[in-house]
Amino acid sequence: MSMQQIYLAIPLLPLLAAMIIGLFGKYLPRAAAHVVTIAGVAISFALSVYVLKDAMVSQPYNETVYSWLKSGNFSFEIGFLIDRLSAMMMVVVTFVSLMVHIYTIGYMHEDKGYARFFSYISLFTFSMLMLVMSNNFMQLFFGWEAVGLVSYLLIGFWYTRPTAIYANLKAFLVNRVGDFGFLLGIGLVLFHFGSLDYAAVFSVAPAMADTKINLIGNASWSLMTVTCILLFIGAMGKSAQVPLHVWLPDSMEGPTPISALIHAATMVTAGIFMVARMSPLFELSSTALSFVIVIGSITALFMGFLGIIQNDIKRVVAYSTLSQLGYMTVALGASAYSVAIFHLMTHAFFKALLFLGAGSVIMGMHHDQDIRNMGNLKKYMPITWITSLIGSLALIGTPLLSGFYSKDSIIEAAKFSTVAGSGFAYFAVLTGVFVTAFYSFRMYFLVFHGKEKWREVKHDAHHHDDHDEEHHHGLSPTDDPHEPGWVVKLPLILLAVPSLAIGYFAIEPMLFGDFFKGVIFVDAHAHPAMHELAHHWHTIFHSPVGMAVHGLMTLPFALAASGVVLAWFFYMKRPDIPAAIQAKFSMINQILENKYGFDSFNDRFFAAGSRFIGNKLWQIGDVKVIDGAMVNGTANLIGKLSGVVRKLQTGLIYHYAFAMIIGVFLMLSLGLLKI
Amino acid sequence: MENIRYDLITALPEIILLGMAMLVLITDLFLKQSNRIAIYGLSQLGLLLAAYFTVTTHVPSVGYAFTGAFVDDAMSDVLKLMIYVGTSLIFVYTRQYIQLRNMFRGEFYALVLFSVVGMMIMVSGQSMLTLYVGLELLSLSLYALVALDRDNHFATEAAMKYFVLGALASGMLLYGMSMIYGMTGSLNISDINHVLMNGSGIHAVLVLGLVFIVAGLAFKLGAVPFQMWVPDVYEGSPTAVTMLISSVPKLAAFAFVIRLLAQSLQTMAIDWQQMLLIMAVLSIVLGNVTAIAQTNLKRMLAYSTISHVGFVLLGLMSASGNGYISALFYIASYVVMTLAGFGIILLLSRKGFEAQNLSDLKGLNQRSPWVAFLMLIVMFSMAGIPPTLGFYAKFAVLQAALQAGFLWVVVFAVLMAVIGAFYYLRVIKLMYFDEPEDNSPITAPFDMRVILSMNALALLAIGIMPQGLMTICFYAISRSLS
Amino acid sequence: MVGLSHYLILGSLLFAISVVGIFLNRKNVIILLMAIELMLLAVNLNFIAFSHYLNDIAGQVFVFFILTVAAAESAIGLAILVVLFRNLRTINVDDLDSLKG
Amino acid sequence: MTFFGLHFQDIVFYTLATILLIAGLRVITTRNPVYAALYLVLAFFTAAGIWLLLEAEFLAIALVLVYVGAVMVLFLFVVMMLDINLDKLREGFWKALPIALPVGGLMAVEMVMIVGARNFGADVVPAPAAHPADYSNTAELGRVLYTDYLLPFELASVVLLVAIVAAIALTLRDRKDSKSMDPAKQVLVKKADRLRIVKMEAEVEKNDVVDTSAQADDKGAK
Repeated sequence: MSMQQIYLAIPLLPLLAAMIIGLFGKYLPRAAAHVVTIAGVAISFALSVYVLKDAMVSQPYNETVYSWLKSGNFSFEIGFLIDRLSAMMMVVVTFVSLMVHIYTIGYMHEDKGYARFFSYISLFTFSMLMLVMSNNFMQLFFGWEAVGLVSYLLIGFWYTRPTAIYANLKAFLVNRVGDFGFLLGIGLVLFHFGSLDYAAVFSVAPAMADTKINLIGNASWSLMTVTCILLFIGAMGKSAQVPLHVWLPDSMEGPTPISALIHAATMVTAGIFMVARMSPLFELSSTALSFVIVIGSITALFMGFLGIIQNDIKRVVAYSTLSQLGYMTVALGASAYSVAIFHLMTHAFFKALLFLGAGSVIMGMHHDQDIRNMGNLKKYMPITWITSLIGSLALIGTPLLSGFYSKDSIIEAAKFSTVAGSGFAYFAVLTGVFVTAFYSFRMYFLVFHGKEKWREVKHDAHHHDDHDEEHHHGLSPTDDPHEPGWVVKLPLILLAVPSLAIGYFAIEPMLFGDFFKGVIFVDAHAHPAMHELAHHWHTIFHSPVGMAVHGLMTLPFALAASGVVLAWFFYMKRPDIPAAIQAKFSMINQILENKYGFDSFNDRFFAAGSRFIGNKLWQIGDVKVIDGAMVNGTANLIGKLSGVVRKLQTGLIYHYAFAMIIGVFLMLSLGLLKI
Repeated sequence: MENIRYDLITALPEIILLGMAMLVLITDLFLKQSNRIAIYGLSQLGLLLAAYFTVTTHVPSVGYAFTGAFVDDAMSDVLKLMIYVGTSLIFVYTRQYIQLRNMFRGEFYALVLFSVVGMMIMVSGQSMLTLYVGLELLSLSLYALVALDRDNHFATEAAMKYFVLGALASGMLLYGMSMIYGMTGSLNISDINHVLMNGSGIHAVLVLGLVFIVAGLAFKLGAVPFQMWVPDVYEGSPTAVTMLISSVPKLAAFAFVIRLLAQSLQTMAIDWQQMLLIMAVLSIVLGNVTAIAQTNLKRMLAYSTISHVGFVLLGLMSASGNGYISALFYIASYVVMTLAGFGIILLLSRKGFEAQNLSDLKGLNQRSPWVAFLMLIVMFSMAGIPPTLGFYAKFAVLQAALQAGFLWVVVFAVLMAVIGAFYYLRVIKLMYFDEPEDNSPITAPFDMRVILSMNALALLAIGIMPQGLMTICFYAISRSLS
Repeated sequence: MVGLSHYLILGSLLFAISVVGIFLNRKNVIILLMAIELMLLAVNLNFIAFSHYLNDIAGQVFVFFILTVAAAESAIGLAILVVLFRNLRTINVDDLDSLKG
Repeated sequence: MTFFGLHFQDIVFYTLATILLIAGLRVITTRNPVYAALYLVLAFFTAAGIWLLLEAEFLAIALVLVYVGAVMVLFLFVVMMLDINLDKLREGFWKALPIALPVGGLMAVEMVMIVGARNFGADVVPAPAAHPADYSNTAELGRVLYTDYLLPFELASVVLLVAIVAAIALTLRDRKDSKSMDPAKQVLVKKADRLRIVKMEAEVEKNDVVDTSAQADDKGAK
């Protein structure tokens, strides 16, 4: 088997499996659905690992597999560019996908759409692989749209609510805004570079660095800046950066395996991957990089705040994902592309782990997603507890765990970056560390520790205004939650391993070795962050252990630790101690209150303050402005417009004739005016 | 004598189809209901023979017959072949439908064949007179076909609207033609072009004629603001007739536009470019926006047609070889997509039940995954999602418009196409994620299933390998337009 | 002295009258059909006037065909009208609005 | 020959044009469709007169014969056949007028401006030379019709055929109470449709057997 056949087999096997199950699943036994698709993805994964090993030693592969069409100078081709970047992405995608496939056996076992679901996630895997393996913009866009489409369809998988026609229009429109920018960017590339092939474009790019174009009127713009910003707008849509992030929390309506695979580990990181792939273009425009870093830091900080106030377990993880995507974007803006990809990889593992853990909790709680109804689950679901703890620790950047290496590198990169806006970015990512630790452990404590709150609540006491009641059976007060079977636990354990260790092993080769040599291009002179980072490594840290030890004494660690402590204090300590004290010694309570005025200060200014900020941001910024005015506004506008235009079609002949006459009259007037 | 012989050979496909139409009418009188299937066979045979003679008499050069009233060039032959194939598919798809609705009569097949002859004349007409008579032959047959289901009062209403507005549009077209005739003293397409090339003619009068001609053409195509008949007629007509109206006549209308605007009024390109541009933009906006609010599938496809016509106009508006090629490519793709789309509607219809509401598609995936998959391809193609044919068609048209320097129009069209994708995806959502409202089995003849599958899969296949169709379009236009 | 312009103006006025007739008429479909006949008459007048002043017979030939086609057209139009009346028991234009939106 | 500075032909033209316009206006404004049809007839007659001025004799006569004689009669026939409530037919007329009139007026103004004297005046486009005395408009038309315009001529016949087929297909229906014969069905009749051969047992002269069979026949008849 030649390498090209292997490359072809990797995406085509999941496609084949998806087609078999999608078309004939009805006629096959239920078990066939997972057997066929898992076999497809597992072989893909094995081959991907082989490809990665091969890519470590051999030259990048860049060939056209199929020539779609030639039109003038342009040719559209299906081709593969297999270098270490894409090989690594392939391994991550197939691995997480494999885990999710296995997990789905347990998660969806009661669902009627069992075969359909497997078919879709395999189809998604195919699309995502096509995206990362692409060697040209056209195929990239194809994969881009395909993953978006599958995601769009899967969000609606459980959408049994009687929905109005415009229900999905919102999520759809937001992504279209991004795609529109992306398409315009590709159009500019095609127009000015005369090719859609990465290699060709990148080789011409440096010569075009100073090209100016006229867009509106005579104002001239730098071609590179405009192109890069347009491409990045595409990334903003797909990777849910402010203000195009509103679709991601809503996507949590979909089944949890989807949230893990698409909305955490793979698809949403496509934007990050794309920008890293385009590093030779982005390096030519500091303006575009500034734009990137500012958008990224806003996302990283403010989306974290929103995570604090959520009570739906999946939404907490979703906002955390948004925030982490912001981190990656900051790294991109700081020209630390390899750091962004590094964080992408570690994040894929621990966030998939967290999502699958959340899914396990949801199953245990009989589809109740409200964390206020949980508590002390560690007693009933030990594996879920341990793995979730590992995921959370990795997320907040505990030294030696994978998240630590990637996140600290991002913070360092932001510190060393010189592009405009990097100061704000540094502040944002630092503050973000505290916020991340706070909401992660708020959730962790509420879910796994404390009182078994579902035993107290009445079931009609809670309700989700935006959830389908049908799927929220909840746990009755007398029942114990049970941990699901091995098909659920196995992926959790398998994902916990890289969450623990991948950072330790991968940081040196990926960031400071020549893993990405010839793949990612950094202009060290103009954007020195990466260079400084490497300098730091070689002079101070020397090794991953050194970095971990050093990390214990830095500000991020202190912030993370205080976030955890604060969360513990407010959600473990406060709820029972004050109640007990209040009951027995009201005097002492008073004194304690005074003595610990420090606490209420803390509470008011840190916890309540950040909660307040989060609430306000959510209400005003997200719900009203972005969601309400911009997205719903546009959707409503189009909907209303549609209704109004529809009224023009009165059904009356004389109105139709009148429209024709008016048309002729106007055209005639126009024609005559010109004479 | 040589002359008349050449004339007859050139028009042989038309003559064969006319003969076959009359044969169908006469044979029908002597057939019992159970043997009526023979007229179906005769009609298909007629198309096959016509196709055979179109291919065998094809020469790459341009030939004129009937003292210059009729032209045989590459474009006419290519378009005629497309029309035969399309009509043949229509016959296959509609057979069961009209049998179940008491429309399986000789008149149906004869009228369809007459309308095909009308289209062929429109495609080959080289004089305004021939073009007009061809247009009327087509239109009159269509009016009658719409009303053929006599007891259906929706169909009758649609026929009346179509008739009145259609007559108004032909009146406008004729008024425009009279002005062009008055300015050039000729009815012949190439003569008119020669006269105008010499710079004679008063511009204002020519513009007057042009405006009315464009209005008449726009009506046939269904471009805003001459589109009002489209949704009503699509919805009201029996689906078999809707399928006919929405598909092959657009090919003829395309040729009509090429003959009148690109060949005879070539010198006035600047004037009609502007008109087409406005109509294109309005059509794309109105089609896409209004389609969102539709609950009737046929009506939704009507608005989708309007927006497709907008894209075709974008190609034509470029007034360049590339523009015409891309417009031809687009309209050919449109016909393939539309046939497949309506074919699926016909497939889902049964006796006493019209699958014409969007809700009738609910849960189609559970009823028949294969049909749902075919519909998925059709919807993807209409939305212009790669790698389907629809994507490439849109791409070609936009590229041509971009080359002609209409950057902002292209940007706008892309934006609207993106909005338009929504209602196609809504159909997919209904098919794959909703529970079916009725679970009755899908009954359709075997040949229809097979051919419909091939039709829908062709969208994918040609989308992946568009070079062949593109070459044909290039050949058709480059050999016919100097 | 009457010139070509007189005939053309007459044609355009007649054309305008018939066009107004089509959208002024709110009740009676038959009047619509008559307005269409009037419109074709205006067009014919144009063609004949041009034909005369250009001294070219082609215009008259065109009119010949327009007359033929118009006769066929009105036959079909009236047939549809009869079917319409049978189905709806009315030829009121306002009642033809079940297809809309 | 001039009257008050006007040529005789001019007077004829203006008279006919005025009648034509008034008749046209009445067609679209009159309440009763029968009157409208009759005004349309008047319009055709005056138009035929104007065509005579333009030396299109054949078409003028064809207009009267074909149009007035056949098409308008068809119109009148349909108008009479349909039982129409005349009272409701003019509602909404005045409501639409304020919009219809300006649009129609402006359109007419634009068209008149273009086709007016500036572009087509008598001084711009001179009257053509008179034809020789033996010139026959009909012969000339006939000559080109069957040579140069053979194709459209044949197509026109197809258009008429379509009209016939369509009109019959749309309006012909079998009346349930009619006792007419259908020749096509008569021709198609086969022996088996009319004649039934029943195999019977040979007659046996036994009284009781005859009685039972007679009873059976009676029951069958009931």
